[in-house]
Amino acid sequence: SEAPEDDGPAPVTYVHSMDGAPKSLDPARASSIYGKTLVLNLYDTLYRYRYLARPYALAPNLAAALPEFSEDGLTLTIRLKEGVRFVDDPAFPDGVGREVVASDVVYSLLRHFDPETQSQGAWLWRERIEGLEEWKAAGADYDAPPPGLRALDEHTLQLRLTQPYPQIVYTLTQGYAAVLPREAVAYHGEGLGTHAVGSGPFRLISVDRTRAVLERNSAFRQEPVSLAAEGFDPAFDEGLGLERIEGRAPPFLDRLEVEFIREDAARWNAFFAGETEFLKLPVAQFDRVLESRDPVRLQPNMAERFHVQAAPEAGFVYTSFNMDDPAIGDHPDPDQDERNRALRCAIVKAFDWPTRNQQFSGGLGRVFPGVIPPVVPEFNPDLDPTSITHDLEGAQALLTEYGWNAENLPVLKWGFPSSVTDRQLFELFRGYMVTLGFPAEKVQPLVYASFGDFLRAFTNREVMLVTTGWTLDYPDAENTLQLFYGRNASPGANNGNFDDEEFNRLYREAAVLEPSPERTALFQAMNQRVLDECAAISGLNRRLLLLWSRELAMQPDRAFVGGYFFRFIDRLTPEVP
Amino acid sequence: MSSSAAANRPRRDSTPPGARETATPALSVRGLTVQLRGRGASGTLLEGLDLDLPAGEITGLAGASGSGKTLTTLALMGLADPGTFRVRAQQVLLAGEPIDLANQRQLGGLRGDHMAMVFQDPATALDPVFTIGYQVAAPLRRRSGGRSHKARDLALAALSAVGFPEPELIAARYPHELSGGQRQRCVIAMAQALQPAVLFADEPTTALDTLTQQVVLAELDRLASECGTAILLVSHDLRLMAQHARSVLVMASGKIVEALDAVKLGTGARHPCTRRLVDALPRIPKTPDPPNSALADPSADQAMREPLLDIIDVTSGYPPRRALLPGRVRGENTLHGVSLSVYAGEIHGVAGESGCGKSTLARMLVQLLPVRSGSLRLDGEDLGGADREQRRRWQRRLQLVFQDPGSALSPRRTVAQTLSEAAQHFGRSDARPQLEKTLADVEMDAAALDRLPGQFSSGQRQRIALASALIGEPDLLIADEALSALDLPVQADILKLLNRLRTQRGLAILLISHDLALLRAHADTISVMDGGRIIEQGTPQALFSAPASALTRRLIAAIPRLEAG
Amino acid sequence: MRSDAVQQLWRSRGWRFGLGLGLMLAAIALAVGFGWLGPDGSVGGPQWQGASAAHWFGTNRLGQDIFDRALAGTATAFRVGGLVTAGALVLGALLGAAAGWRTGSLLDEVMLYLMGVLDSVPIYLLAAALAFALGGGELAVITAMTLSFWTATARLIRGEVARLRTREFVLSAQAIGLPAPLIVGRHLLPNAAHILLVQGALTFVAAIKTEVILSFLGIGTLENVSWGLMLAESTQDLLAGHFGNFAAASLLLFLLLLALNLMTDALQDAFDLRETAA
Amino acid sequence: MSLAGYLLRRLVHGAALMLGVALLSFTLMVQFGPDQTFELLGKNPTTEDIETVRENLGYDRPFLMRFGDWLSHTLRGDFGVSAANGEPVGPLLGRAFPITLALVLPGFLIGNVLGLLLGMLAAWHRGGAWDRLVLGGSVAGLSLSFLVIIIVLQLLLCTPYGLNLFPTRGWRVDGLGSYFYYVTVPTLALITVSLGYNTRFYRAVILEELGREHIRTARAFGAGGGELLFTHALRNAAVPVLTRLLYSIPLVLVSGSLLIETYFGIPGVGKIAFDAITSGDQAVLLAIVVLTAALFVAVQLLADAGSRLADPRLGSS
Ligand SMILES: Nc1ncnc2c1ncn2[C@@H]1O[C@H](COP(=O)(O)OP(=O)(O)OP(=O)(O)O)[C@@H](O)[C@H]1O
Ligand SMILES: Nc1ncnc2c1ncn2[C@@H]1O[C@H](COP(=O)(O)OP(=O)(O)OP(=O)(O)O)[C@@H](O)[C@H]1O
Ligand SMILES: [Mg+2]
Ligand SMILES: [Mg+2]
Repeated sequence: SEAPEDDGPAPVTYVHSMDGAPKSLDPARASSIYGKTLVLNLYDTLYRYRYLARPYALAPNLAAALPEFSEDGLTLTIRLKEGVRFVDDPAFPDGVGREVVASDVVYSLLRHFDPETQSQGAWLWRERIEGLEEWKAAGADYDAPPPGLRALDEHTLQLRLTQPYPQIVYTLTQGYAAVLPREAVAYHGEGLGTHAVGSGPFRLISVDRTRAVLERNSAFRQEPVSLAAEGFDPAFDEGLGLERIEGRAPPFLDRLEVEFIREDAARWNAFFAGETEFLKLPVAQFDRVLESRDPVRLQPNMAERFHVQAAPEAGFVYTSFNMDDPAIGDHPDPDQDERNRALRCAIVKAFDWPTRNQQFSGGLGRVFPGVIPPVVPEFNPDLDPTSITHDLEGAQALLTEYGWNAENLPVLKWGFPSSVTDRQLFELFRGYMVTLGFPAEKVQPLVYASFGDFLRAFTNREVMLVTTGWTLDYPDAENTLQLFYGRNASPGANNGNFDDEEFNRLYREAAVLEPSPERTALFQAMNQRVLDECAAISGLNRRLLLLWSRELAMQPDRAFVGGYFFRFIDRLTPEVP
Repeated sequence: MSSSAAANRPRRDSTPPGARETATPALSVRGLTVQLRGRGASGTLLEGLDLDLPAGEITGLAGASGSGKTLTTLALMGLADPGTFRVRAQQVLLAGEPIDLANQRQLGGLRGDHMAMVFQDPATALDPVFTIGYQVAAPLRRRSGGRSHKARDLALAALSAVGFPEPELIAARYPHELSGGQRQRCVIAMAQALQPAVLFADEPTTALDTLTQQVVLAELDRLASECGTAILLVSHDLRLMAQHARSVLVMASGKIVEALDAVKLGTGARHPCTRRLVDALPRIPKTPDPPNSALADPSADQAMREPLLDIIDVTSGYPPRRALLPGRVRGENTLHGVSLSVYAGEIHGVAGESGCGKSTLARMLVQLLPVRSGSLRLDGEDLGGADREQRRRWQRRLQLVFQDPGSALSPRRTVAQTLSEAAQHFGRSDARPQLEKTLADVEMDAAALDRLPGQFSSGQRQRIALASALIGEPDLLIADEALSALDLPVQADILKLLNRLRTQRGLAILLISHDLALLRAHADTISVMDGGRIIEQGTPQALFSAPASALTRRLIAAIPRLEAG
Repeated sequence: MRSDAVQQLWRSRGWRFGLGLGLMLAAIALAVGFGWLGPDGSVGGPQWQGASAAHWFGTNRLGQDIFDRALAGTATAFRVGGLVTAGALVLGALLGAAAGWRTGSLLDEVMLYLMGVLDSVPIYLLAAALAFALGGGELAVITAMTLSFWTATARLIRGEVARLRTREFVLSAQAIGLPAPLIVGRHLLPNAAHILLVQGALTFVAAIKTEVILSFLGIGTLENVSWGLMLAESTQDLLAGHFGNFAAASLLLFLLLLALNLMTDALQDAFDLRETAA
Repeated sequence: MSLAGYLLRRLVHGAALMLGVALLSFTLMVQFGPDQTFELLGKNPTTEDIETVRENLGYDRPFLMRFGDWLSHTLRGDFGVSAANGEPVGPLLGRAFPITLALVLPGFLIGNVLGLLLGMLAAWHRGGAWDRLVLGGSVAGLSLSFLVIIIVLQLLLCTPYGLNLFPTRGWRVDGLGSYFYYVTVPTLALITVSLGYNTRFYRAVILEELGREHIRTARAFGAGGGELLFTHALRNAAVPVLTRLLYSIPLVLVSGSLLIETYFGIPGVGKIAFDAITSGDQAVLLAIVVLTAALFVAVQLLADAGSRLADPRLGSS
């Protein structure tokens, strides 16, 4: 009933929904997909992924071009675009945003190594860049940057690596690598968790635990879209209305609202009632929405209103055995060690992945053997599926062969943080173990009140069976294989504490290699080691069903760093106020 | 209140004031029957009651406890809970107009203006959160249909009519700021203001001490004579009737068994129920009578005998509240230098106004309260330096019986449990025969042993309490108003028992009571207390013939007598 | 127990119905405890089955029989409710009586202070804190609820003991020199038994209700199947049109609460207790 | 006792209470509370990183020092920052509090007024048909879990499975219209869950008052039903009613709003508390606990003052 405003067209608004809320918008601390999504829209990174290209391909963002590598591959030189400005903010003298320069990038990366920062992304560059550790030890003086990370001039940056790091450019697309001005840290301090002083396509208006409101950064650089360059593939991207952004400069939204709705039911209700325009569909709803799963097709009444996309998650879920636990893992006595291995293999065989996929991922996920998931180029679709085949007889035979019976089977302790789904997963596992021959009371839950407590427990190697998901940082199998590298054992990401000499040797060899067939061969050999040792029950690459309103021209993507597509979103029919 | 109910009201002007005394009674009831619902004939509580209340007179309604006195008044007021009782009557005429006791609407319209009632307990009869002025004026305002200054003026007039010299002051107070007698007078003031045709007064003075009793009854007298109100005065104390009523109705088991002139109460009673009530009254002989005690004149004897219990200049009081934080009330002395001697085989009476410290004295004696100064001696043995064992002996030799039979026994324990607990504690046998014998001492059946206190009448309960005090075979029994709550006939029974025990065993009794007449009749020595001190002491004869203090004189004067004063 | 009150109790239809229902559920809980009823831990049946003769409320996401799980929830409810109630009553009766025996004493002040402190911490927050402190799970939930709930009983018992303490039968017992614990134990607490009975029923109800909400909040019992857990699961199922979890858990929950509330009601009526305390 | 002395005592009491609450919650939530360390660490932390984070979090310092520090900050009004997003707790709660108040107030008021009226109806007709109806209804109401009520109401009123009239979540209030839009369903839920308790409470209180002797006196002098109920009974019941009303405020604000706000995604105190619970955000939890205790102290004072006003017997002692 409000009088329409006559001054200018209505603002183009889009209401997004996410299934969780960001903890911090400080680029060094935004570790969740939720935080990173916002960070990538509020700040600039040197590089980004192309909007539509699959497999993922890199594109310059704040950088003018891809880096120039030196002959030995250890020195990178990166040119920055000129005239890019931070948004206006009281952090700056007279409140006006200044230009983004190379020293800002240096500052933003160095910041991770300042103990004050409490960075969560430092591990991406630790021991990779020359002089970083010394710089930190010397007291983290930003005015005396380490030799490996320097601004050559206002718009040129140079990185010197300690050893070849083929994934370095990928790391520069991450939210951790977002560029922020030193003034902002000085001015806002801890407040950066809820403030943003960046140069991204949007600026932050407000954020709390339920929603964030962003507005177009009107000073964002004008870079017309070329769909072809962004990797437009008619097979995937036709019919979404994407053509309308061709040749126009993002962002197209005046206002971007992001609702954080953790509860599945509420998220679904809000979407269905039109309060939000995007939804990561809860698994429980798959049946109500889909007419068919292969190919994924909506029911007609849904299809009238929504687009759907089944997007593979950039990561996988798996359960690792704590190899430090002599009851199930490595054992000094070679015989017992062998029996333990047999026990692990029997458990792996008794695990019914297809049912698990059906029940918890709506049958859309992809079960794969080993730890190289389908989303990385090194994935081998022809791998022997024995390890993911439900084989109860085989498992029981294995137990009998190695002398395991109901009396001498160890008590299995399955750890999980307090949540309904995690509890269901436990019941599922217990069910499988009971059919394998475990007495029900020998499969026990190990409940932790918070995820943090669970983390601490398995970081302290206290949990026998650790079920986690790994979200990939970049599309490269190195990122998942490091999960089994001995040096990364707890407190590192190798939470099963798998420490296999052969594996470690192969890993060290492959780590410095550029992507190549021989590197892929090394990766496959490592994967085989994990399979042979039955070090993990793995794995499932889930697929997310993303639904969005037909009024929107967009191709959403949650993978890797998730947030780059927002700047390309446009409305088909401008909203009538 | 609807207008139709108003139309039903008999108009109070219909009877000219002069005609009242001779003409129709203010209230005439024929065949009032009240039954408990759903119990048939066995639930009949009142049966065919006939009743006439002449205007301007006080009519007495007496009867044993449970005979139906209260129920009669409630039924006539329409206040008997219709869910519990079924009320019927052949005919009820209020100032000559018929009313229907089943018609709640009509009765609701009559209450206040035409009938009102004063209840027993002044402590709870008034709404604690409204001022007296508001409450006295409330019925007047209802009558005039809203708030009016006239109501307030009338209320003040009524308050001054019931004898408050400064009615504004009283009007501004809350009920808790008044004494029991004052409160009861305020309720009467409400009646005074309304001048109802009929006023029921259900034991209006039972909860008051004898001095206050007189003041309140005088107001009722005035209300009857000056406003022409017909008053039904309910009481079990015939002495009050004799003094204030014109005629007295005696009830027993839901029926009126006798109606007689108040002046003839002492002599004319014929029905056994009435006789029982009359006989139970303590008599105050006109001439000095022989000493109460079976022993020789104790005053002559005392000089030679050692007292059993010696209280020498004792100060005592309630303990201070230990406080975590500052600002709490500290303990003060309640007894200030009390001295008293009790001899074996003697009944020593202690009298005094409410709050003078009688119970405090009793509690101090059984070591519930500390002796702050002075000393206590039992058979010459000082309690001051007593060890645990001595204290225990002391506890056995001194036993206390409390006032309220309702709360004197642990309600969840059988009589046997109660008795054997005491017996064990004092190292006496708690064998069944022993318990039975003790019960027999208080004239109770062995069958009582397995019952719970709730299954006895108050008189029986008091006897059980007495039995549990006696089982330790004490030398001194302290009875703190142990008789006050009982019917006079029951009271007399228990006194007989006590008298027997002291002659048989030489038991000494400290009999605490505010009823001087009772002490006059039964005590060997009387001490009068005031403000935590003993102000006078002597034989009953001496005390009554030559009271030394003003308080004693007042207490004696206030004793009600059957012979109309 | 007053015999008239007991008689009135048995005349009350609410009491008889509530007791019958409660006993039936208790029998179910016992049967589950003995392993005669309830789920056997197996999974892998067809998921999301509708109601049928074999599965009265259908099956859940894991293909388990929902009704079996709801029955198992009965055992959890009785265990959690029972332990909390027992703990709260014992603590409340002992500490309340100790405080009421000497109102105004140092002990009383300390008890009042302690109760004040515990009452000022909202139950969910206390439960959460304890869940973290004790490592989560049923033990934490039971401890938290016991710590929160005993104060109500203690206050009532304290009041009742303080009231009875000045009664003459207590003074008599004291006058003959009975030691205080004996007096409290023999004379005072038995007289407050009706309060304990009613408080017991109320605490039971509160414990079950709170457990449901704590489970939903993710800090409830997770070692065993509980109605709270099922309801929490059901919030995910509901919009997919699977009502089995919700229906089974909320139905049994309602029945048990109804039984307890009817009994509480009848008890309060019979013993003339009023919930006028805040 | 002088007024100043009384106030002083109250203040000392209140301060002692809050100190106790603070100590208890600090011990539970911080000393034995969840370990934030590992949530603040990146994917491949070193032991040195772990040390740094623990140091930054102050985990390596003795308990009393940490408590003292926290206390002195709190006393200066500084509640620290939320571990969830680094936002200062003060403004965080300051923003949430009015929302919660606006959310629960209508339900609280209506629930009580309705409960009072129903309670009076039942008490007046004690044992009668109305009484049985009201009591039966309230027993049924008591037997419903808050969670079940919320789920059903949301299903019926906010989703396409039901009437779909109201929003399922959120709080975007900018006027009376939108206020009603967002507040209706939570209000209904609050009323439903509280009505059973309220009705029984008010019935019991009114019944107790109606049973008093002075009511009989008032009747004997002609007072009618309305006057007895609304003047005598209600006025006399003021103390328990006031006490209950006041004491339920902290509970409604924190515990009551917790479930509602979580389920309806409303950014009030309850939601913040919930998030703090599930993530172990100690600064926020502590602030909420201590502020609740402060609220209790304030409520106690108010209840005391109110009782003194309402009951002349208390005022004069
Ligand atoms: N609510 C009730 N239910 C059942 N019986 C009752 C009830 N109230 C009174 N009675 C019975 O009615 C009879 C008359 O009681 P009422 O109160 O009129 O006695 P009373 O003469 O006033 O005695 P008292 O002198 O003790 O006051 C008694 O037998 C009593 O037991
Ligand atoms: N438990 C108590 N704590 C503090 N003071 C008390 C206590 N009991 C009585 N008092 C006070 O002690 C004084 C004496 O009371 P006591 O009970 O001895 O009077 P009494 O002579 O027995 O009166 P009554 O005839 O009314 O029984 C009174 O002023 C009373 O207020
Ligand atoms: Mg009577
Ligand atoms: Mg006394």
